[in-house]
Amino acid sequence: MFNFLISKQVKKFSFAGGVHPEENKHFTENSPIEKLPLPKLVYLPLLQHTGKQAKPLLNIGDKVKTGQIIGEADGKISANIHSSISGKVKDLKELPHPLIFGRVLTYVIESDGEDIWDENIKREFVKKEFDSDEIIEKVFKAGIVGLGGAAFPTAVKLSPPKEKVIDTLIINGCECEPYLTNDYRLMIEKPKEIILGALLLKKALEKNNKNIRLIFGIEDNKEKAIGIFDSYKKDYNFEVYTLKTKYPQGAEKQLIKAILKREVPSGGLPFDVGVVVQNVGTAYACYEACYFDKPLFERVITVSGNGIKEKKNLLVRIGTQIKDIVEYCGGYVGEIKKVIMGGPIMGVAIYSEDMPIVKGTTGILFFNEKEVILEKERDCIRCGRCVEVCPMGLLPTELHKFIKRREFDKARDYSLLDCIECGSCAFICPARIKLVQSFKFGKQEIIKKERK
Amino acid sequence: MNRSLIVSLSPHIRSDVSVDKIMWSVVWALIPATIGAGYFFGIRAIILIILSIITALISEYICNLIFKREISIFDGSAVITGILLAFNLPPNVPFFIPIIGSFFAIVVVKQLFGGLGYNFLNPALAARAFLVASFPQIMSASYIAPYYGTISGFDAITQATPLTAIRNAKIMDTPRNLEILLDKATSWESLKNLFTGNVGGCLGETSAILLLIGAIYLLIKRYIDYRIPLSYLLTCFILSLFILPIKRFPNYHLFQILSGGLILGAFFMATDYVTSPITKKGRVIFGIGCGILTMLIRHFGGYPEGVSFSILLMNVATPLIERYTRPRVFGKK
Amino acid sequence: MNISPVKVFFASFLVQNILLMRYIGLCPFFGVSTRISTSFGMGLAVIFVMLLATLITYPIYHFFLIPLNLQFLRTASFILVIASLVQFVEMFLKKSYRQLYNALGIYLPLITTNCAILGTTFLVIDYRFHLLNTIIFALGTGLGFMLVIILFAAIREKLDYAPISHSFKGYPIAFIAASLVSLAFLGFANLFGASL
Amino acid sequence: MIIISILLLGILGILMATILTIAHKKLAVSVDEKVALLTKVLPNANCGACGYAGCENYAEAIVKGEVEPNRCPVGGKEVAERIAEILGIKIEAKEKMVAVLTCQGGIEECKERFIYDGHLDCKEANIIHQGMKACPFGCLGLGTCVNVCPFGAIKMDEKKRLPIIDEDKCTGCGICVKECPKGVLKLIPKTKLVYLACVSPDKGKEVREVCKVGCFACGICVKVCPYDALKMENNLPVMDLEKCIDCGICYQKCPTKSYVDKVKKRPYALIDTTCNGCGECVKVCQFKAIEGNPKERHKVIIEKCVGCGECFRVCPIKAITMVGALGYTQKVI
Amino acid sequence: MRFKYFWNGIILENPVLILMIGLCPTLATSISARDALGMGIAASFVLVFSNIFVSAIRKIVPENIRIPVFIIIISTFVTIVDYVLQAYEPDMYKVLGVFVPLIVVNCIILGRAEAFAYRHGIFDSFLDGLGKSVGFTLVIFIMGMVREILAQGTFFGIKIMPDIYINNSILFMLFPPGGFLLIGILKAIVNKLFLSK
Repeated sequence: MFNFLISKQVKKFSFAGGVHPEENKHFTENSPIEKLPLPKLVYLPLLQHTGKQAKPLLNIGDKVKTGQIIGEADGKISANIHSSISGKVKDLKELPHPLIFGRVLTYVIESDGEDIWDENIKREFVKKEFDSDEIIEKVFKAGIVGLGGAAFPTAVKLSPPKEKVIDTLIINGCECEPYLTNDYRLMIEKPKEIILGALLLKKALEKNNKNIRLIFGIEDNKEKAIGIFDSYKKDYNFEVYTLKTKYPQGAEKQLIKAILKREVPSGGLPFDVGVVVQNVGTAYACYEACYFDKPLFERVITVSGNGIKEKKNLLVRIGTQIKDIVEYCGGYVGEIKKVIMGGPIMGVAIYSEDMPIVKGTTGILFFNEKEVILEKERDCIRCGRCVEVCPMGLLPTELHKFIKRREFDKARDYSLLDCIECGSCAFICPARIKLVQSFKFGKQEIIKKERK
Repeated sequence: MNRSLIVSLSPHIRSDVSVDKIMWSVVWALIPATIGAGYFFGIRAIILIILSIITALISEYICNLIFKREISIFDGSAVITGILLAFNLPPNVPFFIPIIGSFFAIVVVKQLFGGLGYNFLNPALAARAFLVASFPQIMSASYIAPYYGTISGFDAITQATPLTAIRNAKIMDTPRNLEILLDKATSWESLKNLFTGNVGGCLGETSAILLLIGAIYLLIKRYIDYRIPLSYLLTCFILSLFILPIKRFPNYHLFQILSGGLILGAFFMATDYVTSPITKKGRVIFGIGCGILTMLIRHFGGYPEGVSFSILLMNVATPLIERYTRPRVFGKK
Repeated sequence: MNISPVKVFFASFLVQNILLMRYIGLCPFFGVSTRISTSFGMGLAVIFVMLLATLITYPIYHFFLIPLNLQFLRTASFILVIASLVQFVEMFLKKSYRQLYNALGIYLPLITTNCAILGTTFLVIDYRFHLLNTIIFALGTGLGFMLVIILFAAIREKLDYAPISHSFKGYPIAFIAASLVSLAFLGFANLFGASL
Repeated sequence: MIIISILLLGILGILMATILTIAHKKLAVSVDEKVALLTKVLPNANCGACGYAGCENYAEAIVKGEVEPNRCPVGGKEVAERIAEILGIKIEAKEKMVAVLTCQGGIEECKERFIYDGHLDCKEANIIHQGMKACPFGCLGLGTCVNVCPFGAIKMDEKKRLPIIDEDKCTGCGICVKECPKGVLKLIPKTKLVYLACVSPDKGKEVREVCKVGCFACGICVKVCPYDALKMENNLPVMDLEKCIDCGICYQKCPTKSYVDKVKKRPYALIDTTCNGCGECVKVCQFKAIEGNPKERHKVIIEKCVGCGECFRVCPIKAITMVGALGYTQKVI
Repeated sequence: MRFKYFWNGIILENPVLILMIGLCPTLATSISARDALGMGIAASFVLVFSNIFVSAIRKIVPENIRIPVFIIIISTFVTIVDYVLQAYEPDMYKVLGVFVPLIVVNCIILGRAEAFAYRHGIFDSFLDGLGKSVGFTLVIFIMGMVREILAQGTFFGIKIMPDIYINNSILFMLFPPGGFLLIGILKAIVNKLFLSK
């Protein structure tokens, strides 16, 4: 009862719009991170990040060790790809990619069951100071990308253009998507490591800027995590902001608005308002990359949903096929209808259990008939709910109307390109209109037209 | 492993509020007032309401067939139109009135324009305007007193609804008479009658309390936006302060708000999703416009109440309002 | 006829709106009201020409035709004068005020033979207005035209996206929409007791 | 009176004429000649029915190419034709093209990978995992082409979920070709009768896994083509239109029937009595449809003959006729 | 063959329902069958005669002043009609009011003069004018008839509906919205019948 009073006193930060779906985090909130047994076969697509596909380095038949580089970053915005098991390269061919809707050149690596790590990876923690360039170099080599889902190469994010003055680094611990608890578990189990990683990120940014504020933004439904981080904040000199539990609190632009009240200009990046946002998972990966020289070949994911027997938080090797996870988690419950990679709002529905976990996978959700109800799209009744919840201040129903009629110019005028595809509008729509599909399509068409 | 999974674009979870749920909730919210209509005006009121609903459903069904659309009689929207139309009829109208009205509302105002979501006027109100234009005698002279009160709610002699009584006095009687009437009309006794519904008027508009019960349910469920009713009622409230000196008739604004279907209009008809703006700013402007027009028509126009026409006029202006009240896009000046 | 200018204004502006209640000027109304931007330009042009036309026909009628007892030449002389006037204004604008011409002038030819203009000049004569009321009437009528055409254009832009059955698409639904708009405008009946 | 009226109108007329003439000279603004010409042709009623502010605006719009010249309802067809004449719009005598579907993977032949839950539009479905068809290159069958065809020439075969193109209605405008996200619609000359209906560049094994009628690049057609019109490129046979004579052998020999032969009924060969049994025809016939002893009159086994016309072509003494061929014999020669 | 100019005007090129011109009088004066017929005839008279006249003088009228000339011709006939009506049918004149002089700017008449009569012979122009007139009169008459029957229960002032209907007639049709609604429905019917492909 008094808890209630105390929590009222804490100032909660938020943004305009957004939705609050049922959280369903209780499934996995309290299950500690488990290690998934080594998979026998991994699929490693050469494109697991935003940007250009990496260049393949190995031939079919070559032997690899865990953590060995197999794909080299190609161009400015790209990331290295490392093998996640030791064994033999079985194949290199184009295979369907779970997140990028298309086929991507993929290494198929067969495990030798021994998991021999690359000799460069250190096994013991040694306290050490790094300078900015060193950190960026290590992060780049480790192939680290944003682990919140967007998978933008972190090294690029850490080297903002010189003319941009960066004064704040926000570590995103919102995890606003329902079901997902991987970041939460990581924050509880490895808070110190995350903080060390965040300090490294801050240090990297201090190459051109001074006195960067380090802020942890955590939603108020993760009280335990807030408590842990609050207890460290004096020692390591950072701030913790408690945010209102609301989707899409974790979206970069909304997070910046909520914490700093700054608006990223339309078409701009967080750089433009002096901010860099990194996910807690990324901070942890940076910690490992710098102190252990360990490349990014495993990550924590949440396995949840009514369709799976044992709901868990798992540390899995990148490239593990979904069927291995299903097997480990005790198989399906009921008739499985949908498998979603990522959160239930922004995640991608995939159609095959052969698909691999990639760097950007935050979770795997298995939905059975309880959660998936096929409803027919109805005509818009102009209730205006989508307008209310749109965190970007758009008019989704109007945009949908224009795209349906293929009037992309009008949709552009109505700022379609500002849409972040968060799906709040489609979530709330009582007519069940598939707004995100329209917007994704419309944006693609507009961009295509502009390229011409 | 040969199962077929469903694939769709995000989001993969949806809120549990659907069109049908909203529509039927509005129907439930109108139930107290429906019962009130039966209580005050007898079984005939219920028959009128049922006739109206049935005609609306049949018209909707026929239009679905003719225009080859999906059968939409179960989504509740036709039922709402039926109830609201009946609510806007005087209790003593002949039975053919709700039938013609419902038919016009569904066929001409709604289905010809493409069905639910595409009509630009509120069907029930447009049908009422159509009936007023077609059958002026019937529509103005079919008011009866409720079982437990008088037709004007404040005076046994006056045989007209409160607003009509005031209006008639304004046009014909001496200023002296008008003052007496206004005194009576703004008395607490009269206001109490207006609040409970013990007064003559259209079927569903008389009882403010019963309507408010439904409205509060909808507001709590967030099925209607508070902006339109609030700005509408506030505008009426403020304007009626200026129209008559407050000192003489301190409750005149309350009288204005409680009488003539303003509550029904503000909470149930002005808030009709399809015909009101979708933007927040637009909704405020819409409400203010309704308020101004209502007071204009009541005090200077040709009709005693004016709620229905003012909402219709603002419906007409809705596309324009919407166009010029686009919200500010995040990150844009 | 001696009516207060306020009444004249409201009568011409809303109560007896030229498009919805009097049915004058419908061809351009239905033709142009497909887009808000053109409707706006058209509305401005109508207001402008309407004022000009009534101002110029008023003296012609009162100082030439009546004294000479030539009222029957009303139709011929009015249309002649208005047509020439509009053409002159158009040329003038085209040459001297290109900006204004682009915004307004392109609607001028459309107005020359618009019955709204000629109708208004006839109406002010039929109502025997004095000069002030004539101006008020012309202004009110023009504003009424503009208001309705813009409102209607917004509605039609919306109707464009509706799944209207094939045989009702286009003009029929526009007529029915006009019918409903004019039904709503019945609400203005007798506003301020204005009725001519 | 008459004199006065004549005088007045005359004076008015003269006055106006002078003003306008002077104004015309002084305020002359050069106008595009074509616009002036078109304006002359148009009715100049300035009625606005075309959607433009006046005839001149409409003329300008036509010259700019914004609209078609057939929008003037007053002038009608005559005016439209004359405008076309002035603008010199001519329909050039091009080879008539027609759109064909180069994918035969209906719902039976090419299974779906998953249950697609989204907008029924190929382009929008294509953005999710490249559509639900097992073959990433195959026709999605959601009917975008049907919707975009301005001539109503495309229909959806609901059973197979493949579009059917009505060649009589198809004008070869190419809109469907442009809109198809999979590129399975192609324009070919209307006279072309045989074409490959598969676009998958995948290797044989992959194609065979997903589609029963997909070309898996076996190369048989390339081998059997007597005219050297086929070449294997990128796992697909490419046809040289100059060389191909639509004999249909590729279609007959294709193991997956990935080809389409538009000839409904092929002719068959008939050997007349002048045959000297040289055996040339037996050598070329790929279907073992001719038999006979040397130096004797040969015979055609009609059941086996596919009417490719090879024998007819090689017969040194022209002893073979193609029966039932309309316009076919000429072509072969 | 030349009679196609006549027949065209009635349905295929009906001025009101297909060409969508001359809407104002069609809507405004069709409140009863009688008034509608009167308006139809008045406009027809102007149309036919102005067509003939324009056609007759087409060779001597220079291109650049043709429009004013047409207007003068039309306004002459309009004035004639105006005065005839005023003299012989004062009641009707009152109802038709400003719409009689407004015939002068009726798009049908100027449009036909420009688009047809100026380019065709006298007889053809006459046929064309007649055809369009009949088409116009037909539509306005139908409108007037339906509106009178629905709104007043009468036809040419004669009661044709039972009293019970007349007492509760749909007055709506008499008002402007009724006119718009009716012509919308008529146009839809015409679309369905003649324009559907």
